[in-house]
Amino acid sequence: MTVHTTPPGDLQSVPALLARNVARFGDRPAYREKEYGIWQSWTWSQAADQIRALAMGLMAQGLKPGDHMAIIGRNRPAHYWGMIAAQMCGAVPVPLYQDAVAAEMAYVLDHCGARFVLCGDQEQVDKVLEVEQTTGASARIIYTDARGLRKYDHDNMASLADVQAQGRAGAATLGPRLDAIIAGLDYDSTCVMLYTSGTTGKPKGVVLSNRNIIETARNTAEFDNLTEIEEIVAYLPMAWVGDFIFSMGQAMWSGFTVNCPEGAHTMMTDMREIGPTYFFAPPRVFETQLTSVMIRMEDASRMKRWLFKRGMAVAHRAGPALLDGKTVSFGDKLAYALGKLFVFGPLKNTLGLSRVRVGYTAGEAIGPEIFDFYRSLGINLKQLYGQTEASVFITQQPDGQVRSDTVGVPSPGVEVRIGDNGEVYYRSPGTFVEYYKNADSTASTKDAEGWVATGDAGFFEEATGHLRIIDRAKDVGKMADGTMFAPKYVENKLKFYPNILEAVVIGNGREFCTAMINIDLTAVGNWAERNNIAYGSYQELAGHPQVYAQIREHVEAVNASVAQDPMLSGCQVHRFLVLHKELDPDDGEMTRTRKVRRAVITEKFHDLVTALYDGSTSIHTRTEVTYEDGRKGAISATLRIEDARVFGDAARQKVAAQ
Amino acid sequence: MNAMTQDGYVTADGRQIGPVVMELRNITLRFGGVVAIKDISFDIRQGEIRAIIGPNGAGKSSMLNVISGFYHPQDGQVIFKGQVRPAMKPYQVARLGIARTFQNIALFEGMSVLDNIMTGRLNKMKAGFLSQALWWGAAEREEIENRAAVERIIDFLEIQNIRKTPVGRLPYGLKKRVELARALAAEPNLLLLDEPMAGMNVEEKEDMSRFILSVNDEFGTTICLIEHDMGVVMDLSDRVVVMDYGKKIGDGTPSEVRSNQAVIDAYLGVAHD
Amino acid sequence: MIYREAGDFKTSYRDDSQTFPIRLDRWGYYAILAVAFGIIPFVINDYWANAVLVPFLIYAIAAMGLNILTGYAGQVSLGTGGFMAVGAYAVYKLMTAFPDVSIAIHVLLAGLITAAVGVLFGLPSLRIKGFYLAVATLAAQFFLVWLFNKVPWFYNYSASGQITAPTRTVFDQAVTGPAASAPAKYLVCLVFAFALAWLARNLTRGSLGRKWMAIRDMDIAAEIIGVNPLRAKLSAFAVSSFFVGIAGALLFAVYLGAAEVGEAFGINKSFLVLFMIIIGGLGSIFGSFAGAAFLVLLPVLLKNTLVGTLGWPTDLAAHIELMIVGALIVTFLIVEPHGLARLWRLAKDKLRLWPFPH
Amino acid sequence: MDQFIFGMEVVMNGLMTGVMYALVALGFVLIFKASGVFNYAQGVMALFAALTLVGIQNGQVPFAHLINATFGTSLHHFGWTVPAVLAVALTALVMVLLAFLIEKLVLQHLVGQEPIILFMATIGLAYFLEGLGDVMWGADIKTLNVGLPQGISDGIEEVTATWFGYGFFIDRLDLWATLIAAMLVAALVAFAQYTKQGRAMRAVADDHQAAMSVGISLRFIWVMVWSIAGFVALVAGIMWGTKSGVQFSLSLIALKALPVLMLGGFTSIPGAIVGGLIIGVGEKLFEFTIGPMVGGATENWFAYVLALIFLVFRPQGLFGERIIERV
Repeated sequence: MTVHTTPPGDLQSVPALLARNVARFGDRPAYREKEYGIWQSWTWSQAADQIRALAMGLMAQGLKPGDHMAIIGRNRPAHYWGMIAAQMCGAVPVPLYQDAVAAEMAYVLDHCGARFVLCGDQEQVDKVLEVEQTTGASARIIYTDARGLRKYDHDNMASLADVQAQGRAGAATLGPRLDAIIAGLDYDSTCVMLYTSGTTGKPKGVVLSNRNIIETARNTAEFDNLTEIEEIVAYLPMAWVGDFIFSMGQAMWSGFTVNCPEGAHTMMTDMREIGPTYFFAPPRVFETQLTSVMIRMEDASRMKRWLFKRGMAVAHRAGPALLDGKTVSFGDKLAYALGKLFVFGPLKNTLGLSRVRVGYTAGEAIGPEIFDFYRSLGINLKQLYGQTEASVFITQQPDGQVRSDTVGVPSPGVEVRIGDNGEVYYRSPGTFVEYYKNADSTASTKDAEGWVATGDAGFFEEATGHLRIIDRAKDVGKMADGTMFAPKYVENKLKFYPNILEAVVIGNGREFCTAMINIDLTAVGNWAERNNIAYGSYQELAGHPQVYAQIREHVEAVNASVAQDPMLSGCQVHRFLVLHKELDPDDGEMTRTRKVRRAVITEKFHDLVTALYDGSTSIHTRTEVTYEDGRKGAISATLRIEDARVFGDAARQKVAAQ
Repeated sequence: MNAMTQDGYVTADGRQIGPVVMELRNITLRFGGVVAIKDISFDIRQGEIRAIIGPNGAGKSSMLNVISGFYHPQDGQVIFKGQVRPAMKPYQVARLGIARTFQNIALFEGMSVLDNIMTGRLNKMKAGFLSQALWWGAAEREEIENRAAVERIIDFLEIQNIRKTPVGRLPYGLKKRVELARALAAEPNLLLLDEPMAGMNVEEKEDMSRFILSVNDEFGTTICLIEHDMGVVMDLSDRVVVMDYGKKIGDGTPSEVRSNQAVIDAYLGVAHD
Repeated sequence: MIYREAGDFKTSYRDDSQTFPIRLDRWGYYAILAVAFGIIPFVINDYWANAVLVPFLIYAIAAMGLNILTGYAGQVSLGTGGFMAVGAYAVYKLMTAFPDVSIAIHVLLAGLITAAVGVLFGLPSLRIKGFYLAVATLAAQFFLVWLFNKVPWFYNYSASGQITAPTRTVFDQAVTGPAASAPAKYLVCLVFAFALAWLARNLTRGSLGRKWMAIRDMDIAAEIIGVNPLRAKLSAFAVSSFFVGIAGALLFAVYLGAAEVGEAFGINKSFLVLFMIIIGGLGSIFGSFAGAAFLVLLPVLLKNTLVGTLGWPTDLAAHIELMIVGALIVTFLIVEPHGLARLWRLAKDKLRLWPFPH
Repeated sequence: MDQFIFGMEVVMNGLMTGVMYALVALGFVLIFKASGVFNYAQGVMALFAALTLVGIQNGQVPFAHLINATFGTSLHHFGWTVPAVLAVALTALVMVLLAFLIEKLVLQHLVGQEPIILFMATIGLAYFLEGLGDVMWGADIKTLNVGLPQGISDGIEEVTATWFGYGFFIDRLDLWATLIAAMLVAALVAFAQYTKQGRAMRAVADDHQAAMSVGISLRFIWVMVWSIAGFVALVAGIMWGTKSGVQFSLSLIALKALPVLMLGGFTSIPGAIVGGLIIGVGEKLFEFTIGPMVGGATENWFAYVLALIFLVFRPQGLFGERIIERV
């Protein structure tokens, strides 16, 4: 059974926290959104007023306690308000991935039986209407951006502004009712329901109570002593638990400011303008950013490049140490100061990272040199390990104990143990209530004592007590010869090369490992440009011999390093090919959070897999693809398969085999 | 087209079109001996998208210049909102609420996108000289109000990320969009588009059509456009006037015009230019 | 490199459209003001005042004036010298006619009178465009100079035909005439320069400024979107002449003290100021100051090196100076036709993106 | 009656000055047509030419001043004199060289700039040349004499005296100047009309691109045009130099050419000629009639004001085509 901590005062719900913030930080900015060329801002009191109006409006529109309200749209204050407003009405907010295609949305909307849908714009409204035509359901639609919607049939639809107006109008009667409901909210009432993208099968609705969210928010906020002065940029999908914890949970608890960018295309500039003090990004974001930094520096003058090299050298030498408060020679201190003035100070600033006090990355392993790059700039970037079911936090790295290959120590209030099969289990106040309408999987994931299986294999380092994650537990398999097979471990090593976007290592129950690799179009394309290598298409570039040569180098380098670790040396890649298309969520090859769906891929590309093992040197294949607009098509290509050098006893076996 | 009545009609896609905004009566325009427009009459109604098409050199541009008051016809009357419009200076016409774009873009190259669009609202800015000189009161207030209005249009036409770019640096397609933005900024009663698609690739043409439609849809702006690319026009407009050699050879809904023999003949051979 | 813009964001249009939107620039601006008003007046000596600072400030005002007409409204004028003369003679007549009225008022009135004259000579700009207009403004130049030369009333029938500034005070400090002290002269010019720069910025940022620029960039389009060319152009002439007139008044009253119209306000003056805005940068207030600084400092430096260091005869030095100035101007036009302002902006953009090239 | 006779005399003088104006104006027109450059330096070129001519004639040491200043020497003259014809030829050579340098060092790098920038460049050029002339030959006023007849023409005086009962005072030099100028003008027109280079020049004037596409070398044309302009400047320099001594004011005749151009239009050769005559006669008559009442020296501005007023009513000048505005 879960640990029951006593609620702090009467702060047992998000609406309660909101009231607290109005009282405490009334005139401090709560939300900002880049719109119409400036940062439109709302103080806590203004926001509260907006939210209340919206809540009353929704109530007037017929939102009842226990209802589910789906929220589909980009990160906007209005959408966060929508979630709180729903809670005020005793309803359950269900944020969904805005880039999900109608088909995916259909399942979720139907599963949670949403009676209300808050849509960002016409596109989302259209999707919902499309879904409803198939499912026959008819949720009440509230939309934020009226653009293009004036002509729609409004019997079952209203603009957010109108709803708020309606609410304000009826305040007299609605207000008291609302307050009654709010008063009724407690630690165990549902705060939000989030659908896990689920690397396999249908998404599951994870029900998180106020306790889960508020406790987690409080513990972690104290862990990094976050206060109302923090600035964060809310740009990650609202449906993702991380965004909910940072932009809702912690923001509400600490009372700091949530800034919403104008849109995806202006993210970088908006980020630079705001200069967040608390920042989260998945490794992928840091990766792409680093790549673009390197690419941009390529075109710099010789002098600048030299300066940059020297600066970064110093940074690497002294940066992390300084960050962890270790002692550094005076010379290095001076050099670092200069470097900071001329190189990475400005660099950090142009990236908008110069004010970051606490930065986190999680979701998957991050490349050591990527990690070190940001650390050496003096950005306090740390790793955490978590999942939706835990309201994110399971383990995280305390300041001064940061390394790229661990995920830190258990977060405050979280118990962690390793199962005999090496799987990681945890128990915490953040532990989810249940999977909505899915008792079986709830039971199979969370046992009677409240221990939850993460599905990841890992171990604690004796020395430091830090947790190290190897791979998905179920993906950790055995090779034919019984040695350990940990694909993710190898894949990550591969993906640390800027040229490689994705890699899928195969080998469970096989003689040896093979790999399918996705090149990074930005990096490789730019390389091709600089060496004037002409290419007509992604496919052509991917198949280019010189590209293959590069990839082989990387593979062999990885093999060498894998060979170091006797436990995993069996996982060296013997043969590989470069895929002719990018793995894509729209084709179901990845999750919306861009985790590869191993099963789907091996099934979809089975012909390639066989080719990898039957020794053939090339294979012609035809693949179905889905375009952005949902249309289907097919591309066909002939892929080369190449051998890679392997090291250690693996090499000996190979020789023996031939 | 449904029954055309005194005070309007309903279009194929169910939009209510209002009464006549501008009527051209027996317009004839000469340059020296050359007759550019010969005795043409037609009207433009509230909220409709009206197109003037015709092969190159048919006199479309001259017609538009007559409507916009840049040329003064020798014969005929221009009736705007029920009154005969006397020959007036272009800037006076602009104040009547007639805005236009140009075939070969006429933006102010030395200014930023934002400033260019702001010029569209010059007639709405009334602050006195002193107020401007001291940047006090009215001047600053109206600057901010109009900026807000302009930002709505920037957002509407999806040009946020070039807001502060000097117009000179923009590619052709975007320039056309900025010009449209400038015209929209004036909140015109009648918007004239001079070959809005000229020199655009298919994609840009699609974008432009989308914007023209949503302008008409969102703001209910009355639009009169000239274009020689028939295809585009037919999908866009509610009613079409066809000109050839300065004469009107057809007038009606796209479908009516399409089946008009004179039009077909006029377009034979020039269909692909 | 020096810019740190993260966290420097705008939450209102007022902030967004302020003169120095970037924090660092704002600080730099305040710093300069502090030095100009707080330090220089106490350390300035006659040499610096007369050789560098006072002429710099006065020409900066003239350059701003011409820049408004040419750089912003696109009407090229070669009559600057003539209009400066109007300012000078106006202030002279006023000073001598109403000795008790403050000189500051006289200078302003001189500006207004010049503005009126400017409008008069601006009228043709409605019919005449571009180059023809440029040459037409020479009419103003020559006619005005001739006028002040031939009509004794303007120089109070003085035998020499010269005008000489009597001593006038501001806050009991002599700012004109032989008694005027360096700090006093400097401060008067500084105050005018500062106030007028602020004025110019305000006028060019609002609707009037946009009308001017619209006319400059494409007059037909401007007229079609509703700009009345008559009013736009004449207002440009008026404002421009106002600035130029004040510059002329100060040049005579504060700087020269005595002037003979032919040599003080001849065609070369017109060209000098034109050079200033071309080298400084058309359509830029900063450019007006930069250009003025450049062309005021250059001769001083040359003189110091040629005569001072090399010890050449002054007349030879003067001729060499002519050559160098001419050559420099040509080179400048070849290297950066858009002037110092553009160079400055490019440098700034680089610094803002540092270490990235783009 | 006398008034009328005086008037006649004034008009004739005016006509002669007019021809001179036309001559300078032609220099402008040629360059403007061929290279779109409005050459403010034209006048200074005349001064420079005159200075050089005198310098060569008297066998001055160029840059003597500078050399003495730097090396403490005291050079002045080589001690020989050069016959006028040879000197003129040499000076012409110098002017061609100058033209070549200008093209190479300046114009080439300014291709495609707005006219105002080019104009500014020529002002810079003017400064430079003025300085150069002074440094090379010294700034003192010099008398120029290439053997042109001077003094009052007795012939005309007698003839007119017998005709009108009143002898016109007309300077021989003016007569010669008029003659030479007229001939030069005629020659230039002929050159432009009938020679290959002339046609090429006009082609360039009409359309740079087209001209280049038919294989005309822009650079050659420019050098040529500037050389011609230089030569014209030389002639003008000789005339005015002989008349009123070689001094700075000589460079101001260029400014006089401006209103001429405004009247005649920047691109029209006949315009330059007619304009020149109108201005010449106009300002003399005005000075003769109105001048005395307003204190004289009206030549300083009359030309401009005339041109200004004229332009207000006919913006495209005498011979320019009508401007039709389109959008």
